Amino acid sequence: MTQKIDPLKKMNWFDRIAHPGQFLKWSGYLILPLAILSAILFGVGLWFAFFNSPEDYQMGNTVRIMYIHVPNAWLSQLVYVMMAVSAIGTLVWRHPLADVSMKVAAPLGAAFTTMALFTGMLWGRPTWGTYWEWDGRMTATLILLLMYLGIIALWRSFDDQLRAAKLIAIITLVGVINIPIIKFSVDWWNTLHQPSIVSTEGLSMPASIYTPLLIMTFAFTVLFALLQTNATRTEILRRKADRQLRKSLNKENG
Amino acid sequence: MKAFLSILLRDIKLATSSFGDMLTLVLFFIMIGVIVPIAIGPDKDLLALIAPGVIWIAAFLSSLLALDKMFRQDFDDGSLLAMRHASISFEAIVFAKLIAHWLTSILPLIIATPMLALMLNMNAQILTYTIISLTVGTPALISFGAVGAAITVSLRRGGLIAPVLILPLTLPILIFGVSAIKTGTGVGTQGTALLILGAISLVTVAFTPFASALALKLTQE
Amino acid sequence: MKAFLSILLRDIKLATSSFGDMLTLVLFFIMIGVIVPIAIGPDKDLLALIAPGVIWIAAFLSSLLALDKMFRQDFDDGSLLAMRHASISFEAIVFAKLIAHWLTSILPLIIATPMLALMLNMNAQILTYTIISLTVGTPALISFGAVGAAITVSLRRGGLIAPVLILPLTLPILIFGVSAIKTGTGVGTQGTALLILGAISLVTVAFTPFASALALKLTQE
Amino acid sequence: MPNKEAYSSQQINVSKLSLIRSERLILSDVNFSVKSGKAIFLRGDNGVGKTSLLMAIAGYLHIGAGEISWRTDNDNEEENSLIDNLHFIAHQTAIKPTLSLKDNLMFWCTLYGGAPEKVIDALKTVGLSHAIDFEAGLLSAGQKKRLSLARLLVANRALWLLDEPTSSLDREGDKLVANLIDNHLERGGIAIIATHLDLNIKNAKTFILTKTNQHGEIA
Amino acid sequence: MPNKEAYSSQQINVSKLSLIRSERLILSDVNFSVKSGKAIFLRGDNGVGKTSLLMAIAGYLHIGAGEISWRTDNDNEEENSLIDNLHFIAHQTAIKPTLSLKDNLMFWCTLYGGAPEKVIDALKTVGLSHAIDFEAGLLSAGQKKRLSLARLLVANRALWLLDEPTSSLDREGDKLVANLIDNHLERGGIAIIATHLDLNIKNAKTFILTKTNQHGEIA
Ligand code: HEM
Ligand SMILES: Nc1ncnc2c1ncn2[C@@H]1O[C@H](COP(=O)(O)OP(=O)(O)OP(=O)(O)O)[C@@H](O)[C@H]1O
Ligand SMILES: Nc1ncnc2c1ncn2[C@@H]1O[C@H](COP(=O)(O)OP(=O)(O)OP(=O)(O)O)[C@@H](O)[C@H]1O
Ligand SMILES: [Mg+2]
Ligand SMILES: [Mg+2]
Repeated sequence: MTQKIDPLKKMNWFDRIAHPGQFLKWSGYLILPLAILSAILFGVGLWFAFFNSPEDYQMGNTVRIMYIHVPNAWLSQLVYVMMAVSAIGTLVWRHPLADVSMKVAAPLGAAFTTMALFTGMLWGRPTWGTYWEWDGRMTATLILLLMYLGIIALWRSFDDQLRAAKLIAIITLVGVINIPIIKFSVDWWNTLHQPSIVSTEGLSMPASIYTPLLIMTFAFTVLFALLQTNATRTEILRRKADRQLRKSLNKENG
Repeated sequence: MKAFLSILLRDIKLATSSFGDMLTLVLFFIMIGVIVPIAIGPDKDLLALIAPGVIWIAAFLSSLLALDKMFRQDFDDGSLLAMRHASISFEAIVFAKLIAHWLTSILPLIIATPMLALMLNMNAQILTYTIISLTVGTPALISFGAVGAAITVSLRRGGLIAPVLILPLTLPILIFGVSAIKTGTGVGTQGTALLILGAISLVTVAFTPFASALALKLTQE
Repeated sequence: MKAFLSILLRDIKLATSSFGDMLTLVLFFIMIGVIVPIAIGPDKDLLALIAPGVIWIAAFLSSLLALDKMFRQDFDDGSLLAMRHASISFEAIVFAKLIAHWLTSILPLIIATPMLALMLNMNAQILTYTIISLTVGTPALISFGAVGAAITVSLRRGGLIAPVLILPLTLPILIFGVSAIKTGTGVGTQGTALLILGAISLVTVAFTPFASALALKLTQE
Repeated sequence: MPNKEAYSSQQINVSKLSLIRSERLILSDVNFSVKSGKAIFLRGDNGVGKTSLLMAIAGYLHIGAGEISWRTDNDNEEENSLIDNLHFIAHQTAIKPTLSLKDNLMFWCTLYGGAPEKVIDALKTVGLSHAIDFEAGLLSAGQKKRLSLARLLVANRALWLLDEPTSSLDREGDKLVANLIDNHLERGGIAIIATHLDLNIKNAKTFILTKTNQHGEIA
Repeated sequence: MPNKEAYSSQQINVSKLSLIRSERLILSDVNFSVKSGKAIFLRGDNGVGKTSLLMAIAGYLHIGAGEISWRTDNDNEEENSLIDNLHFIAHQTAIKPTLSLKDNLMFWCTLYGGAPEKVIDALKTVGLSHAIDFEAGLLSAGQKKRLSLARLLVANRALWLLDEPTSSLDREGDKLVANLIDNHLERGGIAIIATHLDLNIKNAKTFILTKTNQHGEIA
């Protein structure tokens, strides 16, 4: 008598809703609301940012880059935290969905980090007169990007994605412990040699700037949730299709 | 010809199918550019001064460290032995592998150069020179490298030995490579350096497949 | 204890019996020191200015590139699998291998430092600081490195991926390592940097064997 | 044979075992048990899952479903776990080419807590006595296999997992393997052997793995 | 069998051959010859020098003394050399794990100037037809061996050098190898096979290498 493997048997509620099959079902209902919410937030935020917030007395209109820059910079860090949480899920609970979420978050994180760097550089040109400055925060962000890219390279180096997940989880966790140390050391390193040319704390933050910034941050965060959910679904479906293909191959050829 | 192409295509396919490897190499190249400022301090003038040297060092080290990829796997799994009975000459096979290696390991580095240039505060003109200099000089680099890789492929832990063996031989490439970038070193020196670099590349590319093939044959005794 | 020592001794014996490997690593270390002046020009003041950075970069890259040696061979020939049934815990085995690796790969570099210092125009005091800084910082470097090496050991062409993965994580070591050398950067900063470096080393050496052992177990599934 | 102390009585049970590798169900519902003094041959076509099954018993593979259990009369807690009581001889030989045969074996002997005196005897038993101080890298395929089999004799583990132990061996080598196993069983040991060959061993049963699930997928 | 064209008639002679590896005399005074349609089994104890002899014939080892010669009726100068007329199947499988079975074999087919149509047939012949588009890295030991044997069928070389072709194979695999060789001989091919197994091949003689010189030193 063959023993049936029923993955849904003996699972608590959390494992149930987070099981890949189940996730595919309920997350489908999430896509549209998230898309609408982020569209609204972007609409409102961008309107505020471009038409209803003051120019900076020093930086003029270029201050508007901030509404893109700061949310992306914030997400660059949030995504890593999310990846680390998924890493725990992979290692401790051996949860199949955690694998997937960890994997799809890396390119998203890299994208947000790239955006933060890119907008920062665009902003740096008019304000500091240079695209790149080895300032502590900028350097730390660059290092974060390198970490994301290293993790992506690692994913792509493994043939067996299941084994890869557990191994990458380990390095992700080692990384999360290290991020504060990196930040601290880079700040310390820079202040040793020369003070920043423009201190970012120098910006005053009246409500007319603060409000759109908050809305934009929220908008980008929702966008991330949307992209993450969608990418997770795509990856699950891709793995399923992969398996299906192999199965049909076998049936055909005996 | 068909067999020649089949080697070329297979090697490119193998390299791109392990996309992670290519990305890794590019990252390594960029990281060298990043650790230099971190180690020697963020002084911008100083950085601009040493930028051409730093980029060439990064390309130099990355190319040398990528050498091991050229023959290692085919040696380990017995493919190289089996290739000696192919319908084309073994030298032609080695030549095809050399071309594939340049396309999959060196070209990506050259494409990534602008990113490094930006961080090192290079201007557009110098960046252009840098790219030209790398394009002309790297074929010589990996041709020499191929000999080193062939000689050391049978050593079980090849990683660093080929680079160390080849590095002294390739120092001229580094020297002329950097000279071909630096402006203001006197009228014409830049062009001359580039010409010499090109000449070295042509000669080495023509000769090294024979030396590499011979080394591979001997190493398999 | 006897088993722990037997690992340690075996690894040291293996490393010294392939003396060529050790020599290669030292040569690589020195060569980085040589190509920097060649690439950026022979200005003596400039060289003295960047010398501590260059030495740390050389040590940093050499150590990262030597990582692959830590587990690769034992993985490939099945020794690591067999070690899981040993009479001591697998974590202890990994720890022994870590120590052996430091002794056979890093210590030779530190011993070779004076030669590099000479070429880079360093004075005796700074050389002393450099040696202390390297001695205190490198254990942390290879502890992080061991995790990277363990994770990537099953990849057939591991060469560069572990260094690329680990390099960003270990930049603080580079930063504090260089700071612990540079004099004249304000009262006390040098000492502070050294203290922080030591603290990082202690903590990582204590924890990473567990992470590495876990990675090695998972990689063999 | 050098070592004649008996092992304590023990038993291994594999019940309802399913194995999954790379999301493919390799084996399902495998049931067997072996106890002290008995051996089992795993047989089956190429790719049916013999090696995978041995690896699962050795604890290298995550088990999809079912159970592998180990019972022993010895109530010493420490020595009680399966992983500390077995020795796996795989295709890979775990031989260092730059060390001499003796050093190679001595290392494993110490690591497994065996008695150092046994090393030379073990090399003699596997027919390598003339090459004790040779570098192991110079050995032929079959000689390497013999050296890795010698590990069994110094490790003193009750459960032997052997994956094609006779591959590359000559006729005499086949007999040697059969002898080693017979002696091991006499001492109260257990052996699980994946092989395509007929080995002449008294207390052995055969367990045939079948291809039903090959390349099958999990729902 | 896909390909039935006959090879031109040829013969290989090994005379008074001595082989030296790492300054040790491995073999001395080896004499035999085989001609079209015949096979020879190399037998002998582990470490006697079977693999070394095959490597010497394939041209990988420097020959100490004696001669290996190749004669053929075909007077086309280009195809006349030994090295272009043989195929060596060694322990190493020459398989790329990231390519599919088909891509793996197709590459060798093109490289050896074989006909691309033969690839699928060859995979079928060695019993891997169900896995044509699989990545080769997922194969078991025996399946890998089968894939490397398939190279023989696409390469179309007259002289086969086979080093333990049946290692890792199941019973059916042993028969497969015997069949492949039989067919090859029928077409006028030659095979030299180092093996410890009895393969059932009609036109085969056995050549036994003896241990006289093992580990002897050269003065
Ligand atoms: C490539 C260059 C730059 C990078 C990598 C970068 C990175 C960052 C990061 C990581 C944050 C923190 C976000 C958070 O934690 O929520 C941030 C915030 C910020 N950045 Fe940038 N930045 C760059 C250039 C600039 C420039 C040129 C300016 C303006 C002169 C600027 C102004 C700000 C402001 C106003 C904030 C928000 C305030 C704060 O969180 O302290 N940044 N940036
Ligand atoms: N690379 C090498 N360098 C020097 N000597 C070697 C080398 N490889 C093998 N030998 C020696 O050559 C002799 C013959 O080895 P070979 O591998 O040819 O034996 P074999 O007959 O194929 O044995 P087996 O049946 O075990 O495969 C052995 O004594 C071995 O020690
Ligand atoms: N690392 C791996 N990842 C995923 N699948 C694998 C892996 N190794 C082997 N397999 C698959 O598992 C199945 C069983 O392989 P295994 O090596 O256990 O077979 P085996 O019975 O030992 O065969 P053989 O007699 O050829 O050695 C095969 O179908 C194979 O394709
Ligand atoms: Mg097997
Ligand atoms: Mg042999």
